[in-house]
Amino acid sequence: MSKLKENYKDSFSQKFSDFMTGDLEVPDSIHARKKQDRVDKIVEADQFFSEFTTSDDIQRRELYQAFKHRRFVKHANKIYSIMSAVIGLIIIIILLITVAYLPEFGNKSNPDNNVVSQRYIENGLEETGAVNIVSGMILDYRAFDTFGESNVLFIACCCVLILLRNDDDEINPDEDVIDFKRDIILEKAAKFLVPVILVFGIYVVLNGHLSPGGGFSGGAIMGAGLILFANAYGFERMERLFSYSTFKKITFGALLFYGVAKSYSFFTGANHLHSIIPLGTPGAILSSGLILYLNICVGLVVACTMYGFFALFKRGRI
Amino acid sequence: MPVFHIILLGLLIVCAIAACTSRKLINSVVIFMSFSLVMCVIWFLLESPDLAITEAAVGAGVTSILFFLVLRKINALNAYDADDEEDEDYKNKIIESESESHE
Amino acid sequence: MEFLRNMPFFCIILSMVSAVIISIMSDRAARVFSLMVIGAVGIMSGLTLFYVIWLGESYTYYMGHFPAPWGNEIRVGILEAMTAIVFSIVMFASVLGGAKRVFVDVTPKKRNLYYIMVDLLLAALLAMIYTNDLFTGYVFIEIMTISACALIMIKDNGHCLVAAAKYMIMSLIGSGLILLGLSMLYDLTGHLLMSNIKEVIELNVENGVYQLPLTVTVGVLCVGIAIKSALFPFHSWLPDAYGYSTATSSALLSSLISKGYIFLLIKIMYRVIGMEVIATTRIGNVFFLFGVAGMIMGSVRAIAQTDVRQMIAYSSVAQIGYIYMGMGLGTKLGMMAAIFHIFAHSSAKSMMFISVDGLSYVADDSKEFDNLGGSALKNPIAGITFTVGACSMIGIPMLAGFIAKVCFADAAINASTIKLVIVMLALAFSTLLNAVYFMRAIISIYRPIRAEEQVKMHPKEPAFIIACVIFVCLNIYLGLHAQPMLDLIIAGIDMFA
Amino acid sequence: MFKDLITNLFTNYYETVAVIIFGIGFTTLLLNKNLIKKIIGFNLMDNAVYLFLASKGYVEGRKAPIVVNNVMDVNAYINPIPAGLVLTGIVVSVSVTAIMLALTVKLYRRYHTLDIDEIAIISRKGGI
Repeated sequence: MSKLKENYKDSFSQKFSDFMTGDLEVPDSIHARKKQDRVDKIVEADQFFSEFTTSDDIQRRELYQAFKHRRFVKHANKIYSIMSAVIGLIIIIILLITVAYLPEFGNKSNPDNNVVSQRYIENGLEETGAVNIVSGMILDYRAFDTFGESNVLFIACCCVLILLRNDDDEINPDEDVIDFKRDIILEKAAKFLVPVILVFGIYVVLNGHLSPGGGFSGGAIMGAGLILFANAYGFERMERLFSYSTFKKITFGALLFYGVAKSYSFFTGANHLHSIIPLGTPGAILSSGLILYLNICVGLVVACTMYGFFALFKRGRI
Repeated sequence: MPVFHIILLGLLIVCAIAACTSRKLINSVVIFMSFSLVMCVIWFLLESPDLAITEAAVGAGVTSILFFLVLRKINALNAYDADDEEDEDYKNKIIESESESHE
Repeated sequence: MEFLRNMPFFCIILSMVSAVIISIMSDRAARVFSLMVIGAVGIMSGLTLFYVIWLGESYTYYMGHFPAPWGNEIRVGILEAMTAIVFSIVMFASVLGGAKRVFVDVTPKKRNLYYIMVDLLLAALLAMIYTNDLFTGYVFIEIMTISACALIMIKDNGHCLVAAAKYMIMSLIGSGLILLGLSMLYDLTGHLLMSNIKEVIELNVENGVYQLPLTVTVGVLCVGIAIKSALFPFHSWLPDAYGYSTATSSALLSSLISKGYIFLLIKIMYRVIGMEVIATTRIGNVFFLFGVAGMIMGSVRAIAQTDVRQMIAYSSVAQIGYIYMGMGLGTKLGMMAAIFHIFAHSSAKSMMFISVDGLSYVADDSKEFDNLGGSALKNPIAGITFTVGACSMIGIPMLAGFIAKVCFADAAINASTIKLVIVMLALAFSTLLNAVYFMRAIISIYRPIRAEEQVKMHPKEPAFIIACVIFVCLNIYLGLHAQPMLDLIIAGIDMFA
Repeated sequence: MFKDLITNLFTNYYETVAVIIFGIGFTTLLLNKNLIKKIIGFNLMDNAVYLFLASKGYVEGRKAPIVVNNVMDVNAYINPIPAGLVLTGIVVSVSVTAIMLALTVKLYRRYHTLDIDEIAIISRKGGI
């Protein structure tokens, strides 16, 4: 055991965690100076972000510690943890008893294999034109849910924007530059991987009605590709391809198109009007009415949102 | 009852308990990532390839990236999360001072 | 005339699309635009109510090309349309009255995001009111939770962030339980549409199968929604969230968000599970007990507060207790009283939050009672509005709260004897407590101004005055013209079944 | 009675596991004071419900709901509804996770701790 502990500094997990924290030893003096600069600036930024000075902070922590070790509070905490563990156990037991009386797993005569799924499977291809029945279901039969879902993404992005956006651009104008270290391995890998990932994402989006996948999964893959690119080449280079205004335009356009297209479809459906959108031949790429376009919209929104989350967490702006 | 399913489900429970009880935050997050991967295989076994692709891209991909970024922001990649030693010292001090005041 | 049946759909789509459009607007344009949207939604809901009354029955509206069990659907009845009207009026006045404060509290780049949240909140409320599909309900519950969280935390100070975190954690527990209940319900019935689920449940109850899972499912769903709407033991997140966020947010949170969940719960009770099954599960008694406990405890905690907004927040806990008590009575009259109290409370509570904002403005942004002395004389309009709201909450005749309390008492007479005694005692005691803390607040804001104090008058803001006038009119209307409203509510409940 | 219960639990083994994970996640969300752990607990809880829901759609011996060779028979494919619902649910839980993480970062910047109780007490006593 002791031997293991001695070698811990050279172990893989230590290196991995060093890599994640950015504490790799840099022999080059220039690099060392750059690192010092970076640390200084980050400390500055941290000081800006922390709302009170360090002495205040210590005082408050002591206040909390004193509070925490009062006898009453200690007992209350103990009772609370025991209570919640007991509640958790009770919930597990109640639910287990319930599960025992639920319909059997994998049985085809269960209540949920009823007329609803029957029509989805038997007529889905004719009515929606989508080979992938799940896609047809979420984007045509139950499209209102999915519209709500894309709004959830939109509102989540706005929320993260509210929380993490730096309002003052002057405070740390180039945090992304200082936070960015060139890594030759990552760069080379990204050079090969990013195009492949992006093309695969686009493929998944475009084939959403024909094969597994669809707007959401494809968009997430594309977002992952963008994140990899930004990690390898830095935000400065990323901004040439994808700036905040691009982000805003794409999200706005895609969501607006989604909203208008779906409103048209809802309106004609509810008033029993004939919809002018053709379904096309099942199996072809340009088929299944609106589903392809909606998939593209969802894919764009998801890709932008995922990249936006990353950028906001990393440097406070998109 | 297919054995492979049972093994995966057992792994799922182990991952869930380990992610919740591990003392180091980074371990929790990594274990949670593996939870997502196991889920991904289970989606395939349940004949839902759509979910498998989504889970792989989102659960094991983007969510984990976000978790790591946050851990980095809060400098928790090396630190233990629960009560640290400082805390213990402080507690002893408080107890001492209390007993003094009683005397 | 036939065209009017599209109105609910237009309301929902308009508020959702407008949220997207606001994202590229400047802050002033966003404010005007979102006010216009809320106003339009109010007018369209009025037309919907007119159409439903003309039609004499409820109708369903396809969201897509496919009929009932296959596609999504919304359902429009009298109660839905009425709720939409009241909610949009309250929302309009809250956004109008607190606009100045939003301008102060929110940094310039985030102001239009605030109005995105308001619009999406409206969309989620409308969709939850009108929906006929449980899963749609879940998706919009999530939108509502997220937008509520954003409304709390947009004011960038520590209290709000902590309140938002607490709110989010409680809400996550709630939505987890709701999702679990929903999937168990899907498992038992194979449907997601409310009316179809009810049919299958009735069949199951007749055949005596799946009794235990059904009871557990109802319990899980109800507990999930109760957590989200801050029923008494789950209210820990509420005082901070209501007490520290910006005035409009507090008004919207207290008057609309918790009420939206309660409305969905009523809908689930009537249209998904069915009142007969609810009666056999005895979940009503649980609601009744926790509601009564909330009434008393909320008022007691409110008396102990020195901060006026915290006091109003704890009073909200008590008022939510009233609503659950009415639902727990298990009779139609009890439900009617609960629904009327939803309207009365949402019109009075948002009014108080907005007017307290005007009062604390003249007291140098302090919310302590000691510093608020004389503020009603410096800002008479806010003072009058606050007084009307407080009187309504206490139950002074001619105001909405009085009618609600009379309805509760009336409903209790028709219930069992034990419940009658409990309701009467709880109502009397709670009214007494209400009177104590609201009277203290009113007396302290009307304390004469001392000579040495410098007088900081409130500037004349047309928006604030209009909002106050709308609120006062709504309250007095609900108080004086209650009988037609009650008749409509009864008709609406009949349409539910 | 008890034996029946156990047998049924083994028949519904997917649901059993899902419910146990739900309980673990629920307890973590309630019990653990660390915000990151709470987020992980919430994710476990949601994933458990998705597992529950998806296992409901599964039918022994049927294939994934993608039409192959124009076979449109009910007995060929599993129930597509749970898959669609879970897909929607995953999006929701990712969004909520991102928001909670952002909130965590923000709270950490202000209070330099992840313990929600500590944060609450500092904010109440310290007046920030």
